[in-house]
Amino acid sequence: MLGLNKKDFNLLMVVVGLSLFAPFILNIFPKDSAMAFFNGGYPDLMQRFAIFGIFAIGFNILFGLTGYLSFGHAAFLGVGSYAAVWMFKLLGYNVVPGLILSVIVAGLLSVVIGYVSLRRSGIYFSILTLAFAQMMYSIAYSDLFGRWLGITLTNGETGLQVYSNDPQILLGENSPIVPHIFGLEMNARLTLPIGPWEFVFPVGYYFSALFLVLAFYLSIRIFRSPFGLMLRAVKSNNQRMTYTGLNPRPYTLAAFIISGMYAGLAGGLLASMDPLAGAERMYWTESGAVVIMTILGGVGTLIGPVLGAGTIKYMENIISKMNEKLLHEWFGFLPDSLEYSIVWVASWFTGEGWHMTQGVVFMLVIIFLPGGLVEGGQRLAARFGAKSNDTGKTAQPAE
Amino acid sequence: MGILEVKDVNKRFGGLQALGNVNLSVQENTVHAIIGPNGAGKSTLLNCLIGKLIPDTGSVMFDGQSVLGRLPYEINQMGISRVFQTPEIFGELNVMENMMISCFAKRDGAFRMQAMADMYREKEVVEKAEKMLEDMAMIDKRHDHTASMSRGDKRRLEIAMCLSQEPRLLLLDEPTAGMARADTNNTIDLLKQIKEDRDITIAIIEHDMHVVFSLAERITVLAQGTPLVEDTPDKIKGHPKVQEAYLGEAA
Amino acid sequence: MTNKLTRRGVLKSGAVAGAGVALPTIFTASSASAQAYTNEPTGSTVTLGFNVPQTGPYAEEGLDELRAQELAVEHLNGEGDGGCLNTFTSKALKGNGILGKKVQFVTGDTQTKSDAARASAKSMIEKDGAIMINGGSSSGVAIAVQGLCQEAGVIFMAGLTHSNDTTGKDRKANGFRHFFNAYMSAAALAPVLKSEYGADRRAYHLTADYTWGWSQQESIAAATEAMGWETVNNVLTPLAATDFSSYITPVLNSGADVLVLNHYGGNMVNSLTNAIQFGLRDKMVNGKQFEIVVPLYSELMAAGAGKNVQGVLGSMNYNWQLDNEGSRAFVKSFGEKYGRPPSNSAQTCYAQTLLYADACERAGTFNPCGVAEALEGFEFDGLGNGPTLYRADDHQCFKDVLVVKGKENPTNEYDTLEIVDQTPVAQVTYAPDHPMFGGAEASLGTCNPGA
Amino acid sequence: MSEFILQILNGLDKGSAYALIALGLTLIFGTLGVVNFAHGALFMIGAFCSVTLSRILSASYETVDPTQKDFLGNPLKVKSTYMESWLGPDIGGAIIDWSVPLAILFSIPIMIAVGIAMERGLIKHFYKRPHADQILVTFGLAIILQEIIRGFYGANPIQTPAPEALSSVAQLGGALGLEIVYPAWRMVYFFFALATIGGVFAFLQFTTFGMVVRAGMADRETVGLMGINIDRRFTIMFAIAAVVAGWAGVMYAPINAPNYHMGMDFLVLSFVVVVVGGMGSLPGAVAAGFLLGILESFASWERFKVFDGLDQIIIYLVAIIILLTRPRGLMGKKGVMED
Repeated sequence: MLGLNKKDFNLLMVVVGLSLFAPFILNIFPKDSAMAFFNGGYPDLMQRFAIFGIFAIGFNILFGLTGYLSFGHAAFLGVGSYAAVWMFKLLGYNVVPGLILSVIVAGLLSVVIGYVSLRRSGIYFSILTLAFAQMMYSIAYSDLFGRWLGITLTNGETGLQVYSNDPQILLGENSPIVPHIFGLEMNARLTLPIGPWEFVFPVGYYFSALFLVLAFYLSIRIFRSPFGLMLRAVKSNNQRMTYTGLNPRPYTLAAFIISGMYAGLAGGLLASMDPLAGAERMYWTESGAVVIMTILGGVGTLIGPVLGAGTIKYMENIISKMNEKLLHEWFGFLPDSLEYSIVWVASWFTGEGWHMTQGVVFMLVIIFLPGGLVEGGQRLAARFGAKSNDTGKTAQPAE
Repeated sequence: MGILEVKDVNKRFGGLQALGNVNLSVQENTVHAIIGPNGAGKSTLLNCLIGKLIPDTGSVMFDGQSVLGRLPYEINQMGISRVFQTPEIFGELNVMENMMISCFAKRDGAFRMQAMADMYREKEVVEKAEKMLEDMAMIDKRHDHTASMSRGDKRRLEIAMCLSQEPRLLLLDEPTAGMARADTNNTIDLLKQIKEDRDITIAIIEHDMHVVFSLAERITVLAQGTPLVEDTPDKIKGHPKVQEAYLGEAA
Repeated sequence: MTNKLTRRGVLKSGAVAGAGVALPTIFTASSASAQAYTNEPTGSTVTLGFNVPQTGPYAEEGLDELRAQELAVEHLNGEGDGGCLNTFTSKALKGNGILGKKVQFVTGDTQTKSDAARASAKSMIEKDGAIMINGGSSSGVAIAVQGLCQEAGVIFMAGLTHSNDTTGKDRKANGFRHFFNAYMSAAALAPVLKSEYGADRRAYHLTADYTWGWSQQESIAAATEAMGWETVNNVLTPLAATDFSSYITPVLNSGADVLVLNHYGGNMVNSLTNAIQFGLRDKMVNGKQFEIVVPLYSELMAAGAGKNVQGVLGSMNYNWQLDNEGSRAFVKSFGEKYGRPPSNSAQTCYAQTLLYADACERAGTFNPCGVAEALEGFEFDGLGNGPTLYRADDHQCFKDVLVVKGKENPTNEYDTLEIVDQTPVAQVTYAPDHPMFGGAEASLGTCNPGA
Repeated sequence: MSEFILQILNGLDKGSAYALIALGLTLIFGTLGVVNFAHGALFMIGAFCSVTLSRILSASYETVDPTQKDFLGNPLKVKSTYMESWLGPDIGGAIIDWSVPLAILFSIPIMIAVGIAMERGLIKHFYKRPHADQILVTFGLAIILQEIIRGFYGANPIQTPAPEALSSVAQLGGALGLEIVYPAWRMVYFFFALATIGGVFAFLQFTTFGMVVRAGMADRETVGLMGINIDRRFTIMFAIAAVVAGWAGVMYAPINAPNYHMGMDFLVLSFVVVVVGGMGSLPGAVAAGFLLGILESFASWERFKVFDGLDQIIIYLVAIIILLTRPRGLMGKKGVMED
C-alpha cells in the first residue's frame, strides 16, 4: 500500500492514528481533576509536537542515516520562519506561499552550508555547521544583513512580526487577519466536552499533523529507497563506498538538503501557527535540542525522532510549569517535615529546575538506552514476550 | 600492451624513497602477483593504482587511459575493483544490502538520486545480487548481519561485491592475511573458480607463497621500492636474486 | 491606512467562520464563541498568568517578580497584611479576590526568549485559562508576548521592559506598561548629569547591539546633546560579549570624558567591571574627572557589579528606599515575607497585578476591553511610585523617575544604591506621537476580547 | 601605537582563557579520545571555587547594632567576619583580600576530585562509544553541573574582586616612551596562563610519566602492549586537565563576575579553538587560543571593523576559512576524529 510493505504501512497507520487521536490521548485526565495538570492537549503544545516531530524526522535523515552530526540545524528552522513571516508581510496571511518559500529558502541555505561543511567529516563537520549556524544567529539577532542593506530584515531580538502597515497585497476585504489556509484560520478550534472531559481539536494542529504524516511517509520511503541504502553505506564505511565506485558527497549533500528543507518546513509551520520569528530559535542550543530529541527517541529509527520530539516538548512545557506552590498542594497531605523535604528535592527538578530534569533524563538515556525510547520499547516488548517489531514499539503513546 | 601499464613511477615520503622507477605491465586475463618483503612498497604501489596516493612522477594507464588525478570512485567506475587486506564491507548492514549497494553502483554510476523507489522492488538489482550470492554460495546467509560473520565469509562477501561490479581488473591486497589454513584454501579455490568463469584480470599482492604459486601466472618481485624481476612462477622460484632478496629470507 | 485598521478591527479572529463545514451539534463550535471573551471565568475562581524568566541570565529578576506577584495574589485574596490595598487611592478592591472570585495563578518560564515566552504564555492561556499575562524581564519578550496577548484577546501587563518600542511603535490595545522607558531615563538623567558633571562633556557610548540598546542609546544621546554634550562615538557590542576589554581600550585615548554604558544585565555587570579595571574612574581627561553613566539600573545588577557601581549614576523605575506611604507599606509587606527588600521589577509586577484587579472591579467585568477602558487614563497613588497616570493614547504609565547612584559606603548587601534625585513627571512626559515612539503611524489598534 | 599594543594585550588576555580551556580539552581528547562537552563546566566550577573560598574566608557572625536601622526599621544586624575578629583586621583582612589567589590552592583538591569522579564515574564507560554519544552524555552532564551551581549560587553574577594591590592599573611601556596602562590583574592572568601552559608542557616533556602519556597519545595500543597501565595515567591526565580548566576559571573570576552559565558561554568558543588548532594537538590548541583571542580583539576595534557586526562573527568566519584551507586545523594530525 502506498508503495510500502506491510510493516511500514502499519507503522504509518500508527502515526496517522496517534496524530488523529492526539487530542484524546493528550487530554486523558478530566478537565477539573487534579491530574489535569499533566494534560498536554492544548493547541500550542500539540502543534509543537507535530512541528518538532517534522524537524526531528528531517534531522534523522541526515544524522540517523549518514551519521553526520550537524550542530547547526536550527539555522534552517530559523530562516524557514523568517521566510514565512515575510510572505505574511508581503502577500497576506494565507500560509501556502509562506510554507513554499520557507522550504525553498531553507533548501538554498542548506545547499551553501552543506556544500562547504561536507568537505569535512567527523567533529570538523559538526564544528563547521555550528560555526555557520552561530553566524546566522548573530546576523539575525542584530539584524546585520538588514543593517548592511539598510532595511529591516529580521527585526533583531524582538523578532519579525506582521504590522498593519505592511503591504500584504493579497489581503482581500474579508481575508482573516491571522494565518489561515484559504480562509480556514489556524487558531480556530472545536471543543468537545464529554462528561468531565474536554477535548480540543485545533485547526492548526491538524494542519501541522497532516505535514507530519506526509513527512513521516516520505521518510519511510527514503529509508527504504536505494538512496537511503547509500546513505546508510556512508555511515557504515565511507572507504568501501568510494572503492565501490560511489561518490559519497552528492549523497550526503542531498541528505543534508532534504533535512534542511524539513527544518525549513518546520520553521514555516511554526510561523504559520504563530506569526512571529525570533532569532533565538537559531541559537546553538536549539540545534542541540533537535539532536537530543532524535537521540532520545532512537536515532536511525523511523518513529524514534517523533517520540523524542514529543517527550522533550512535553517536558519543557509541563515540568517547567510545576512551581513550588503546586508541589506543596500535591504533597500537602503528608506530614509537614516530609512534605517540605519532598518539595525541596522535587523543586530541583521542576519549575526553574526543568533543565536539570532534561539533563538527567538525557544522560540516563545515553548511558542505559543508547537506542533511545525505541530500544526501551523493544526491551519491554521482549520482556513481556511480545513479538519485537516496529509496530510493537510504537504502540505506546507519544509521551 | 597490457591492460595496466605502470611507467617510471616514483613516490617519496619525506626522506624515504617508497617507490623508485617502478615499471609494471599487467596483461589482460592473467593473474599477476606482486610480491616482496615488508616495506618493499607493495601497498604504496597499490594505493597509487587506485587513486589513494598520487605518485610524484610517472604514469599509470588503465586500458589506455591515465588513472592519475582521478578520484577513487572514478577509477573504480573505469573498471578497477579492490579487495582490502582486512575485509572492507558495510559492517552495519546485512549481506543482501551489501550486495545491493555494489549492484546499484554498477547500474547507476557514482550518484543517482532515487529517494522514492523501493530498493527491493528494483528487480534487476535484486536478481543480480541474489545471483551473485548464489554463485558465491552465500545465498542462505543473505539476511545475516555482516558484523557477526567469520573473516572468510567477510572476504567472500567483499569479493562478491567487487565481482558484481564486473570489473576488468581486480586488485587483491593480501586476500588471505590472517586466515586459517582452511579459509585460505577456500579463498584460493574461489579465486581459481572466478578466473575460470569469467574474463578478468587479477593483480594480487601476497605474502603467502602458497597462495602466490597456486594462482599467479606472472610474478613481479619488488624490493626497496623497485621491481627486481618479473617472470613466470617457475622461473621466479629459481631466480638467484629473488632467493637472496626475499625467498631466502623467508627460508 | 485608517481604513485598513478599522476593517481589521471589525474582523474577529478565533471562530471557525471560514470552515464552512456542517458541524455535528455535539460540538460547541468554538471554545471562544461560547464565551463573551477569551477565558471568561465561570467558576468561583479567576486565574492570572505570571510569565517571568525562571531560567537563563535574568532568572533572579524573574524570581523576584514571582515573589511580588504571589504577594499581590495574597493581598487580593485578603491574606497577609493587605500591603498596598491599604494605601491605594482606588478603594474598589475589598480583599475578597476580584469581583468576588478567588484569585489563583499559574506560572510560566520565558527563558528570556521570545519563542519560549510566547509558548509559555500560550500554554497559560490555552490550557490553564489565564485571563491576563503579567511580568517579563526584557523588551524583546515583552513585545513578543504583547503581540500574542493582543491576538489571543487577554490583557498583558508588561514587566521589566524599558525599550521605547513596547509602548511606541509596537504598542497594542491589550497591553499596558507600568515600567518607565529609555526616553524617560534619558530625560530624567540629563538634568542631573548636567548639574553633576557640567554642560561641556564628551561622551563615548557602548551600546548593546539589540533593540533596547539602540533605543536607549538614541534617547540618551539626544537628551545629553540637547544640553550641550558631544557624542564622541557610539560602538555597538554583541549581546553575547562577556569580555569588554577591547571595547574599553579605545575609550582611553578617544578624548572622551564620560562613558555611557547602554548595557543591561550580564552585559552591564561585565562592561562596568571592565571599565573600572581599566582605571577609567580614576582618570582625568580634559581637566575633568572621568565619569561613567549606566542609564538603566536594577538592584540585582548593581549587586552583581559589587563595589564597581560606587558613584556611578543611573535611573530606576522604583527603589525600595523611596519614601512614601505606598512604598513603605509594600516594602514592609514584602520584606517581612521574604526577608529582603523588593527590586524595582518586583514592585512593577506587584503594582500591575493590583492595578489589573482594581480595573476589573471598577469595570465590573473581566472582559479585556472593559478592563482596558478602566485602565486608560487612570490616575492613582499609593502603589509606591507616587502619583501615577496610565496614559490612554499609548498605555504608557507616567510618574516621577528616580535618578540613583551607586552608594559609596553600603551598610548591608541591599544597600547598594542611593536616590540622588526624583525627576518630576512633567520633565519626562512626551507626546504620544513622538518620533522615537513610532511617530504618527504608531497605533494601539482596537481592543481584542478574543471572541 | 599604544592602542595597538593595548589591543594585542586584550587579545592575549582573552587568548589566555581560550588557550587554557582548549589545552585541557585537547589533553582529554588526545589521551582518552573523548570529546568532553562538560569541559566548560569545569572552567565554571573553577570560577566558583574562587567564589566559595572568598565566602568561606569572609564567613561572618551578626551583632545587633541598635543605633542603625535595617530596611524594615528593625535594629540593623551588623556582620563581622570571623577572620578579622580572630586574626585582627590587618592579617584577617589581608587573607580575605587575597582569597582569589588562595583559591588556586583551594581548587586543586576540588578539581582533582571532580575530574576523577567524572572520569571514573562516567567517561570511562564511553571510551568505546561513538563520539556523538560522548558529546551528548557530557553535554547532559554540563547541564546538570550548571544547574547544581545555579541551585546553590543563584543566577546572578557574583563579584569576586582581585586583591586590592592587584586591582589597580599597571603602567607599562615607560621604556618605549608610550603611555600604556593595563589592569594589573589581567597581566597577572596572562602570566599565570603562560606559566600553567609552560608547566603542562614541561611535565609532558621532561617526566617519565609525561613521556608515557605522550607515547600513549601517539599510539595507545603499542603503549598498552608494553605492559604499561596507561588507563590509570590517563585518569590522572584527566584530573590534570580538570585542574588546568579550573585554574583558568579561578583566576578569571575577578576579570568578569562568575555566573552559572559562563561555562556554556566558553564551551562553543573553546571547541572552535581546539578544532582550529587541530584536534589532538597541544601546541595547536594554545596557538589557536591566542590567535583567535587577538583576532577577536582587533575585530572589536572600530579601526579594524571592516563591516558592522564583524566582531560578532569573526571567530566563526575564521574557523570556517581555516578548516576549509587547512583540513585538519593549524597543527592537526591526520586521521584524528575523521570518522
